[in-house]
Amino acid sequence: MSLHLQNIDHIVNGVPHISGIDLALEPGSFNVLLGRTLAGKTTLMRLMAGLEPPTRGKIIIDGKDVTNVSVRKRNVSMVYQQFINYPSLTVYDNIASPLKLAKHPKSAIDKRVGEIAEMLHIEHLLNRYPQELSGGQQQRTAMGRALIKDADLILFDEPLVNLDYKLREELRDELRDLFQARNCIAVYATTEPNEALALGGNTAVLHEGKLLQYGPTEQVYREPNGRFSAEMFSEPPINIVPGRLTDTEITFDQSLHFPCDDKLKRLEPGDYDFGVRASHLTLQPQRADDLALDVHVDVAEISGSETFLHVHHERFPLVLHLSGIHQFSVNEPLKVYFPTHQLYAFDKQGHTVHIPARQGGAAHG
Amino acid sequence: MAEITLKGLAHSYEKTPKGAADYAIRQMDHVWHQGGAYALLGPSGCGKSTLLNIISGLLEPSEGDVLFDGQRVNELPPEERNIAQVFQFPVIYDTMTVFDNLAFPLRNMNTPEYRVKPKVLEVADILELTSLLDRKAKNLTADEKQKVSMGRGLVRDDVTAILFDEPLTVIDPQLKWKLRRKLKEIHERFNITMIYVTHDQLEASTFADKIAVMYEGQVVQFGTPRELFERPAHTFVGYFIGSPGMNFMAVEYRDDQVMFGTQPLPVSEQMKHAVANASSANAIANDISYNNIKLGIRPEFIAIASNPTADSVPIQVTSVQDLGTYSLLTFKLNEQTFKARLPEGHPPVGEAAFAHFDAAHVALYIDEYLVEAGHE
Amino acid sequence: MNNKIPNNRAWLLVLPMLVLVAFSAIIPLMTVVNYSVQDVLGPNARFFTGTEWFQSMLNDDALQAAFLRQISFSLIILAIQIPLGIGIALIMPKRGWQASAVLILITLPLLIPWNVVGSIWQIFTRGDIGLMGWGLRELGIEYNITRNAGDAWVTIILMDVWHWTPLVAMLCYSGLRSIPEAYYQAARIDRASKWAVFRYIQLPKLTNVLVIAVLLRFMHSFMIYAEPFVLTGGGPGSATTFLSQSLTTMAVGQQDLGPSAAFSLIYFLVILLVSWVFYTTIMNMQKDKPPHGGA
Amino acid sequence: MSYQLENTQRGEKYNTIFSKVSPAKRRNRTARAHWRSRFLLGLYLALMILPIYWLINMSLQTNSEILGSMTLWPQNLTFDNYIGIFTNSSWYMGYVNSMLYVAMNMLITICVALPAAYAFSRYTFIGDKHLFFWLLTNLMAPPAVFLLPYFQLYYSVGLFDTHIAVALAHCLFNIPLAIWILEGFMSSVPKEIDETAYIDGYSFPRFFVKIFIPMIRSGIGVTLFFLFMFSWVELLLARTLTATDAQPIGMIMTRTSTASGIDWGTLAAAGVLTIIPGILVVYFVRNHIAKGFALGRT
Repeated sequence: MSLHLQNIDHIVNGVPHISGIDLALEPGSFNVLLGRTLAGKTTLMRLMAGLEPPTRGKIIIDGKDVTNVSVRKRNVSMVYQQFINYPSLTVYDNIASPLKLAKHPKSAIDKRVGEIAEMLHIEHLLNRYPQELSGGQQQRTAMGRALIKDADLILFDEPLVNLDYKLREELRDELRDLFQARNCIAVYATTEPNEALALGGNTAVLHEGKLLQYGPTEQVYREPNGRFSAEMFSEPPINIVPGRLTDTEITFDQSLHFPCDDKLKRLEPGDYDFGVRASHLTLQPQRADDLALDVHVDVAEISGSETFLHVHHERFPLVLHLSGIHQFSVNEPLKVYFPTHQLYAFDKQGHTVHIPARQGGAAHG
Repeated sequence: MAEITLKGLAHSYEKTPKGAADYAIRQMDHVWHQGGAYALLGPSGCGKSTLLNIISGLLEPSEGDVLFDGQRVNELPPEERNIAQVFQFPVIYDTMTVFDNLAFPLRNMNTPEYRVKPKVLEVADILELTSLLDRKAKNLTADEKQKVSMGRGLVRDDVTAILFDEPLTVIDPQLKWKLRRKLKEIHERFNITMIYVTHDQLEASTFADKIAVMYEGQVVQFGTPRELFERPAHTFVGYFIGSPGMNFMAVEYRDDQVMFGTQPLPVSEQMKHAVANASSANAIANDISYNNIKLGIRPEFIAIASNPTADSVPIQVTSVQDLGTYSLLTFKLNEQTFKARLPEGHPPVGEAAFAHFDAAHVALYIDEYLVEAGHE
Repeated sequence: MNNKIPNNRAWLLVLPMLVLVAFSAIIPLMTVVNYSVQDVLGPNARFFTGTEWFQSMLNDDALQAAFLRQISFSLIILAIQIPLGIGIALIMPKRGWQASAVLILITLPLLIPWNVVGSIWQIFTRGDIGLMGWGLRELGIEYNITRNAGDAWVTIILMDVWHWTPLVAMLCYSGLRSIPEAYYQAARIDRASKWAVFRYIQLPKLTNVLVIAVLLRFMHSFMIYAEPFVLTGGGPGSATTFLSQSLTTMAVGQQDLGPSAAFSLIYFLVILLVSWVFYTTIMNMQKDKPPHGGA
Repeated sequence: MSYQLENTQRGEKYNTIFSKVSPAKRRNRTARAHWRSRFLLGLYLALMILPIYWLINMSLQTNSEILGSMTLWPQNLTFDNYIGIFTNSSWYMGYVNSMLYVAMNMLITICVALPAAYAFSRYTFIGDKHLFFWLLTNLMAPPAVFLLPYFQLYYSVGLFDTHIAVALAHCLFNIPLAIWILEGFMSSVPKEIDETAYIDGYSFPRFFVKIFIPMIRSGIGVTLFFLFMFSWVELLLARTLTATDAQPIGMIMTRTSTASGIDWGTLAAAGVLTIIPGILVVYFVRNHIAKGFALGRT
């Protein structure tokens, strides 16, 4: 099936939660809704599910207008960020409930529940009650209930956010595999850019109820159409430095000058916001045209094998994403190298006007 | 000043524990040095909160001793231990102002007001709470509340250790790094032992100089973030630290080769000897062909190439995920799934490729614990 | 999080309730309003009287006295029951079979029919057959609730404290149980005294239940009827005649429909007004005053 | 690789309980405080029980013993007072009447309050806030105000002196109370459960009965407790709306006082018997009551 949201507005008590969203999801696609808390992800999913009708606009499924069709008559599933299960039913009955309500024969239900439970590694827990399970197991149960019926549309509203990161990693991997074999539209809301990248598929970037960009995940990541999109879709956030472009050079903070590369020269001279990804800033110069900056360390966040180094220059803060483990003390002086050839440029309206060339890339053979 | 020593410590919530499974904390010895920044890292239920409560005195261990500077404090209640604790959910006194909250511990010790005020102002300044001092604590945001509860520990001159129990759980993701910075700054400024409990590797490695990784009631490794990454002392550490975790291969010594199933593995001579020794030692000790010998390699140390190189093994690539700053490659070797991390800009690889394991980073695990094979 | 969904069909769910409550509240209330502005002399003889009944009720000395008695009574029992209830809640065991046992015992007075409560205390305080009356006499204390108004008052207050303190205690007890353990732990680490724990942790967390307790106790004490009626019959004289009894006497005993209807409405409005003022005051107090000066 | 990532160890949930053993000093201090509070509680309970004990004491004595010398416990234990009540239909019918209208009231109230409370906890609709406020004002209506109108109303519709009349009259305060309590409990159930059920294909009635009601069991228990309490103890309305056939026990008790004096023994025995249903009700909800008394509003 295909799902088309046509010019959706949703206003609650005079406050717009969703404004003017137009989005078409293709059959069999996996879609990520990326945005910060309160960006409108949950609201949008509720509209897609039919839990609420939009204030304005139409929802078209397979060419049919279903805007006012109740959730019970749409074939959807949803997994929430809280672990939502029926506490009075066992795990088996929880998972089986959609099929039981659809009056499937007992033997077929047994078989299906067995398959799903095995897929989610909870086959040994079928006789337990949800509150006796750990968080991860509870969420697996909820997923089982969502997956057991062949829903046309499956919605995941930050399903992993309340789990430990290692479980998150495992479940995320499993999820990707689960959907490869299915022919339904999956929509997955998250606040984490890395989760979007790990899940692949398409990504829609939401900000303050508006759709900023929609496209294949990698493309949205590499070619954000605006400053917000770029900030939203990078973790740590892309560094933005305001600067002035003249015919020959770029000036930051009225004191840092460097010549700009040929591509940037094509832009009109003027004020721009320049973006550079955290992973492109380095502690050693990579190229001759790298700009050396004197900074002080705020904090080095270390995650397993990576370091996110927060530093501040006299006028602007920067974040570096370094591989490997590096420890620094607070306020330690440091020199970082700013890659002048890997700059994004955004005009003052926030639109992308320049995207740096990509260096190679690994593709699946 | 406090050096905290745990001696032969064990704890069970059962009155008469029957087996190892009844213990929340199994027999352990450990020393936290004065002024260190430590983290207790582990999945939920590993016993880390229990351990923290034993150190703070909210819980009395069923076996062993807790020593503060060599003094046994097992029975001392928290109020007599010169420690402060910051809880997962901010605990503040709703009806008081921020100032009164910070002054509360001092006033409870009958500190004269003329000494309370400068101390509170000093701590408020460090925590950037000065502008909020007149506000009712109830209406603060979560991160401000958490700073207030930290401040209540810092105002006391007698506090020698601050314990943190997952303090950033309720903090907005965008604000977390600022609070982490504040924590680091405070640690560098005050000479206070800090112990930070968390299940998140990022929190632990960012905060701590040394991390104790707990698994099933035991500290399986105590080391710097770098050590945890480069030389995991236990397979659990390898798995738990790093995203994704370490790849493990159950190997055996056969025909003068280290075999992973049917695949001979190119390893260093030392490693080969170590595996050979372990195989025979195990076989003798257990009288059966029982083996629990594993080689571990981090995804970061696997190089992938389209053509065979020296010491590479043929693999089947199943997928490549572009994660922006790097790509994650999943491959199959001997029917087992492996992960490898490719740097940004890595040339594309086909379905049939070759993997090279960096010999310096292949680690040997016997019965889940690291055994040094002796690198040159 | 807790955003409710606009749905006017929810009226269907409310409808059965509405029909019933309308039957038992609106129709009778309309009758009362109807009577309050009429003088009913016979089945077919009614006269519109306007606010006459209201004026005469407001100026009635006996009613004014009853009103003052009522207010004093409510204030006294609140002043005793609220602190006492908090105190009992604080010393109730938190877990185990003891907790259940204490709980069952303590709720007992709440489940005794109100007239039986009156009977129990009537028996208990009689000089000839009651333990308390007899005991006081043996101790040489002059005590007679049928003759001495002071004795009657003390006894009625004692009875009400006995009867209703459990409600306050139970409300506070469940309020206390919902305080997370971390608060107590933090207080220990901060070396807070028991008093400080009470003042800064327990009491603030009890605010909500205390508001409910005060409202409930005020309302019920203001409507008190059966207990004093059985115990003292409103005497000696009219020393313990409260508003409900005055009203019942007027309406049922004397069949003064108009005046009693006017009285009813005033009575009802007073309770509503006091409850509303109390509630809004508390809610306003809970709001933080804006930071002065902005530091 | 399967590591035990989430160990739902039994110990974890107890980890906040303080240690039981303490150093001598603290043990003494806390032990003293402990015994002091136990003593005070014991004292309160003893004083509280005393009037009830006295009632029981009297119910087990003959009138001559009661009126004779002061005895702290029955010298000649007798059950005649109870036997008298149980063998006289005009007496025990009072209990039956009271229980009947209380049961009817509980049933009616819970049936209409459950859907209404659900509506208030889940939806906004035109006039919802006003309606809720108006409901609460009914809690504040003195029953005395409604005496006469009720009498006339039920008389005119031919319900006077029936159980249902009393049951309906008690709805005046019980329905608002039930809705208020239930709304608190229902609001603590995440609305995502409801949505999941609709997504799964539950119809509203089926979801309500199969899923939702089991989830707020303790809330319903507490509500029923309160409904019982306020209906069982009320006398003013019950007395006014009945004459003979549905007369409550409280009214029948007044018979003990006759021209020849008061039958103290029977009065006491009847009083004791009115306490027993209450004890049974508390016993059944004892595990929920501590949590539920705050009415979901702490």
